[in-house]
Amino acid sequence: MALNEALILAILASSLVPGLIIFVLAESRIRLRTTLNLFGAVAKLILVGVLLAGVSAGEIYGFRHTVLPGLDLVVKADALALLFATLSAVLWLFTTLYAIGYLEGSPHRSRFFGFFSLCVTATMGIAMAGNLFTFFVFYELLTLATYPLVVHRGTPQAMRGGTVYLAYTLGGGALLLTGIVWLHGLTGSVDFAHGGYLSALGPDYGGQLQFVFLLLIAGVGVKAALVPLHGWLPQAMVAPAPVSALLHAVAVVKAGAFGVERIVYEVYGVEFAQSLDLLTPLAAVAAVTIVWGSFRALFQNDLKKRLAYSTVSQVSYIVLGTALFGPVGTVGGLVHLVHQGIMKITLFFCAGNYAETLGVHKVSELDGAGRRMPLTTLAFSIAALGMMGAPLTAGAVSKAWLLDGAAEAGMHWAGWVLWTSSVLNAAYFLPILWRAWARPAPAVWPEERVPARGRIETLWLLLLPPLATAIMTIAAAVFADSAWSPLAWARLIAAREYSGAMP
Amino acid sequence: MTDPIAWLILLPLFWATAAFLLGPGRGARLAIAALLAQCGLALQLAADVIDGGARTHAVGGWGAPLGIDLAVGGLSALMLVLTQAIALPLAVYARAYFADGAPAVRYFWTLTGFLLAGLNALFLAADLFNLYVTLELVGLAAVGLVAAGGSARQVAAALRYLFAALVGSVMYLLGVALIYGAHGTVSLQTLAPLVDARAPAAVWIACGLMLAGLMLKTAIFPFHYWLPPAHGGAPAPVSALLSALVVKASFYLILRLSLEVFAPLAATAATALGLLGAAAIAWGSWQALRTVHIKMLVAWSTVAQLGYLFLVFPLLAPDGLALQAGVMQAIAHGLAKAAMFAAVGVLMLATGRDTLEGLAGVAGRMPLTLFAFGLAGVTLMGLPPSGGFLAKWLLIEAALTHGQWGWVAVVIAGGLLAAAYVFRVLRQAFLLAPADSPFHPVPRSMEWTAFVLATASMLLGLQGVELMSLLAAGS
Amino acid sequence: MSTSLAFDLLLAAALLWSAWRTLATPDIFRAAILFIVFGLLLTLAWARLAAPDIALAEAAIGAGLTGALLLDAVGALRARRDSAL
Amino acid sequence: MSGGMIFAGAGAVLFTMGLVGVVLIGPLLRRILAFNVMGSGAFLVLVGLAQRDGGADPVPQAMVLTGIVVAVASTALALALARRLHRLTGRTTLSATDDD
Amino acid sequence: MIPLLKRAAVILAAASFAGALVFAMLDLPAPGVHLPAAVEANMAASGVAHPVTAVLLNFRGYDTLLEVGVLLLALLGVLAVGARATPPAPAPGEPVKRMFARLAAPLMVLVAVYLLWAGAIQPGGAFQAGAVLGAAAVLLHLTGILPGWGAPGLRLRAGLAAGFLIFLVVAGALLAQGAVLAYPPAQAGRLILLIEAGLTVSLGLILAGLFLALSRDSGDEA
Repeated sequence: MALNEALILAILASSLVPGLIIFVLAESRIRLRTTLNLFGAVAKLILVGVLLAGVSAGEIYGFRHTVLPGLDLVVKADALALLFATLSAVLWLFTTLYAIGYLEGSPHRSRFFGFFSLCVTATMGIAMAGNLFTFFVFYELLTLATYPLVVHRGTPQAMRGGTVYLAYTLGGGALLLTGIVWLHGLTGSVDFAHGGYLSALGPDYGGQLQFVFLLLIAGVGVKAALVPLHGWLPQAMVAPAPVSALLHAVAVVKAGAFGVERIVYEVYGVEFAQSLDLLTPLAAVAAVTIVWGSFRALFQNDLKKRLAYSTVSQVSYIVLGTALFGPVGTVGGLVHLVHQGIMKITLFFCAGNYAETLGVHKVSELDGAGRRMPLTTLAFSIAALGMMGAPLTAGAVSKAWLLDGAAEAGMHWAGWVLWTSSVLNAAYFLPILWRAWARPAPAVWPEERVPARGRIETLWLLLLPPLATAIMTIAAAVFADSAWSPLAWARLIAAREYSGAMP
Repeated sequence: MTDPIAWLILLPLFWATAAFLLGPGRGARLAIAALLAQCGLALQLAADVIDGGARTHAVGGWGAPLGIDLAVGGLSALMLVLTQAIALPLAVYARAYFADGAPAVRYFWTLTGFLLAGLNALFLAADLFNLYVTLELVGLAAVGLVAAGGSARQVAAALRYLFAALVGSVMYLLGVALIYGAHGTVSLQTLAPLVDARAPAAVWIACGLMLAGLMLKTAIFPFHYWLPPAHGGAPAPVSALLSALVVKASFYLILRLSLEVFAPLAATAATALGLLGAAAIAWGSWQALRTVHIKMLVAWSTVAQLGYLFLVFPLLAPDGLALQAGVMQAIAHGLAKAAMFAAVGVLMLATGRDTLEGLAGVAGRMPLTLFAFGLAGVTLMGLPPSGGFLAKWLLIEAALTHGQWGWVAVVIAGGLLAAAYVFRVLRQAFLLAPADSPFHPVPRSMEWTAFVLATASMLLGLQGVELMSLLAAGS
Repeated sequence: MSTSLAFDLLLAAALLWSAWRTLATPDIFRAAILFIVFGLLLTLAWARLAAPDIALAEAAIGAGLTGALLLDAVGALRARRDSAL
Repeated sequence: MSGGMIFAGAGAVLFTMGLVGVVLIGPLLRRILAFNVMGSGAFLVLVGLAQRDGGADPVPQAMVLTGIVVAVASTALALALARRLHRLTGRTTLSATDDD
Repeated sequence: MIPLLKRAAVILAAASFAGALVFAMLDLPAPGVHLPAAVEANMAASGVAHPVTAVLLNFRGYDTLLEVGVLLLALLGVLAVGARATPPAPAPGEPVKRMFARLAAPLMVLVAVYLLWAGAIQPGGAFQAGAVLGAAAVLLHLTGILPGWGAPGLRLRAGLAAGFLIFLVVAGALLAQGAVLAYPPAQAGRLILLIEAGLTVSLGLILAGLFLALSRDSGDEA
């Protein structure tokens, strides 16, 4: 096996193998389990780094295995794949650290970390899938690997959430499968290609292709939580905080959004999609989702639920960017894929910290949390401001590109949607910040579990990850113009999709 | 001398007889050793078929139509490999399962030997009357295995099963009688060129009788009534053998006869068979969603999954997609169902209960077995990367290629229904266990055999090319 | 119509009649007896079909052994039911 | 019409009678009888139809010999099961549904 | 009156099915393949002089091998359903009947030997001979001379399996010469006689066993 094949498989193996070993570990082997987890996460990060360097130097990484005559499993690392893979690898490391701290002493940790690793393996597979078939394989694997995480606590509420989650995602998977098989029947097994590969079919197939597009987008739209397919997301909030972080920032919803990008850019091709009149309806759906999600978030008292609706809204920024015809909108969508992940994971880490340390689950209980947990609340504030699009945060960068993209595509209404969303974002985030920083703390917290130790407000394993991702939220904006920023990478991809015409 | 075709039949007969001579309950080690050899023989045969194409073995040296031929092609070689590959782990499993000397074990090994000999002989047969004898061999061995438990429920289930099997056989036999009357031969090879669409009415009736008889034995809706009590009531290793292999054997016959001999007639019934398949999926899944007994759930799932096999018929076409789908489904379901019954057997022994409710908390106590159940479930749901997924993929592709939209909807809906009943079990297992629930340790070998079978059904999805090239060889 | 054909027709009719009675007779003991009669008629039929091998086997196995098995079963089921009463 | 054809025709009717009996009759012993009638019918068709032109055909005759032995084997097994069921439950029929 | 309607419908359906079957059979042309001729042509090489025996043990001997398996299997099923460890004592029969049985049984054995020997050249053979042997055993049982069966001991098991095993060994041994059950014409007659002899004993035992293993619970349960 060539080195380049081995490398790309090693990326998958770096989480799969530790995961499988962890499954069979006894519950008490804490140290070995932790070592395996961290080893996998670090190894994956290093491997992704090697690939990044290689890809930007023009190296090609790919692996192909034929499962049926004319049906290939293809894993490859192109620029778009690496954008998502890097995000996942980095955030996985932090989430693992966080989860180790968060689940300290709770039961069934072998099972948890086993599925956790499978989940990341599936996400990596989605990122690096080289064709729709492979994408689907990992997409469904992700569904299966996340279910045990959602129901991890085993309470009736968790079970209900898990059932709703399955009903939505498996249903979506069925639609996606139909669409993929249909395309396979039309074109045979074709790999993702810059500029898409369906335009070769010609306009005779227009009607069919429009319908298939609907199937495909509905399929991935479930995970991307496009309205009206978003119902599972707030229900899945019953999962432990690291899982929510994973679901919202790294794996599930991202997989959906990423699927939209792959389908629009590398299956249909953005220009061909535009010629089939597919992009405007997609943008409309995204716009509705953005506004609806933000609007619903306003009325949630449960902190995690508020964040969940916020996710519904923010992920559709990515979809909206994809649907804005023109390189600028594309850059906006791509870069928000990364930025939203960093910001949202910070918010969930912090929400988890409040719950784990103080027993605070509701917005109304957050009064004075900033004094008791200043670092956590600082991280939360940075991420929340980022979500609103405040200057010097990652959110501002994506929002700027999206607004320009809307103007470039001639969809000025999309700009208004984004502004509306920002206002709503402010309306549901600012009261939280106000309560946390400005209101006096109550005499007792609902259920204080972790006492403050000197200046450290909670376990350092719980504190470090949100701080790191909060710093990244700022760094992504401050160093946006450097060669290694997400923005630079997104521009590289966009340049390839639009045959070199880059702003 | 070492023709694997002949030994695949003689060897199990030998060890079945030897086990009988050894006495009640004995013969486990002998069976496992012989099954290892049979696995080798089946693989060698498959390799021969890939290299040299289909071939025959003229028993008695006479050759058809006077004598009886045994024939092996890609399809039969696949079924033979599958049979041995499932039987071997199940034998290991059964050895541990029956370690306590339950009454069901007394004739288990002998009956299993005859069952496997019958299955191998059936897959290799190329003669309508010889097929009748092998069908009887398989049927009586299976009934004996179900009845061996001896409880009232098991005896009633066995009787129900026996009547279905016997009536099916006699219907099939009358078909053979009419064919012999019409053409003067029962050799498939001699018959194939003689049957065409202008066949006399008697041949049509014969075809219908044989089809109906075999459908009764396959337990396709609405002939499924005997299956759930028989498969749901038997000891776990027996259920696994029956669900994984025995019902497949009569399906294999329907498929083979409609491909090789009665192709000009089979097309007329194709849509009806597909509709029955769809009904089986719906009804089997619905019952699996309702039952409170975990083993009945798995048995009803077999009823549903058999439906998929019959969706193949309306889509059979020269492109071979549907045939590939059917074979893939048969193999994947065989492995997965064997794994599932094995896993359920372990769970029932461990918890001492046979209801879904009794499963609360096993996720924490028996993760390996539950994982095996889950993997097998993934195959049944048709999710990637399992063999069941490839089967579903091929079926949908075949349906779309022929513009037969309805079947796509059936396949998709069937997968979702399967997910619904599989997750009924899984979610129960994730619930918190009541603190006082009893728990009996179970031999690890049983957990591992279930896991190995489930993993095989999963990895099958990555080896489709090899399977399909074997299927294509010699056909 | 030759005498042999007439005999065949008569024999066939007798076969059908005995089979019908076997299935329709309310008393199970009589049904078993009728089944043995059916088997003996069948033996004749096999002889008429120039199949003496089958005729021998039918007489010994079909009518004889099966009949004995059936009668024994009828007896067993009756005895048990009577003793239960 | 030949003797073979007459018995083949009788066999067809016997098969049908037996089939209806197996499907519709409740008591197990009688169903077993019906099954035997059904099988005998199939045997008659096999030999009768093959010999409809008069000459004896040893091939179907040998098949029927095989078939008769299989039939007695099945009958014995069915009787054993029916008697066992009766001993365990006192029932002489299968209940309509016993997926209990 | 729904039952009446149902009955009428069943009768109508059955009558039309049987009618269709009969008409279809009347409508058949002569078959294209004529096996009796092939049997006739190969009789010389078959090792026996009686066509049915030739088909049964040579041309289609493989079917017969499997069929003996089926028979053994049925006995296994019967035993599995409820064999007891110890056989019940035989119920004493009436003296006259016993006398009759004692006289008849040896005669029947003689008949069986004759049938076996005759099978090579005229009607008869292992099945008929075995059936007669079985009938003799049943007779002895019914008159209280032969006890019913419990779980069979080693010697009985060997007897039950012997015929099948001989058949199987011959089949396997002949595989060395090319194909299963391909008798060399010179030894065909002897081999077939060997198989038939073994089958007669085992078939007799099995057929008797089907009855004796079943009937044992008639007495003790009554």
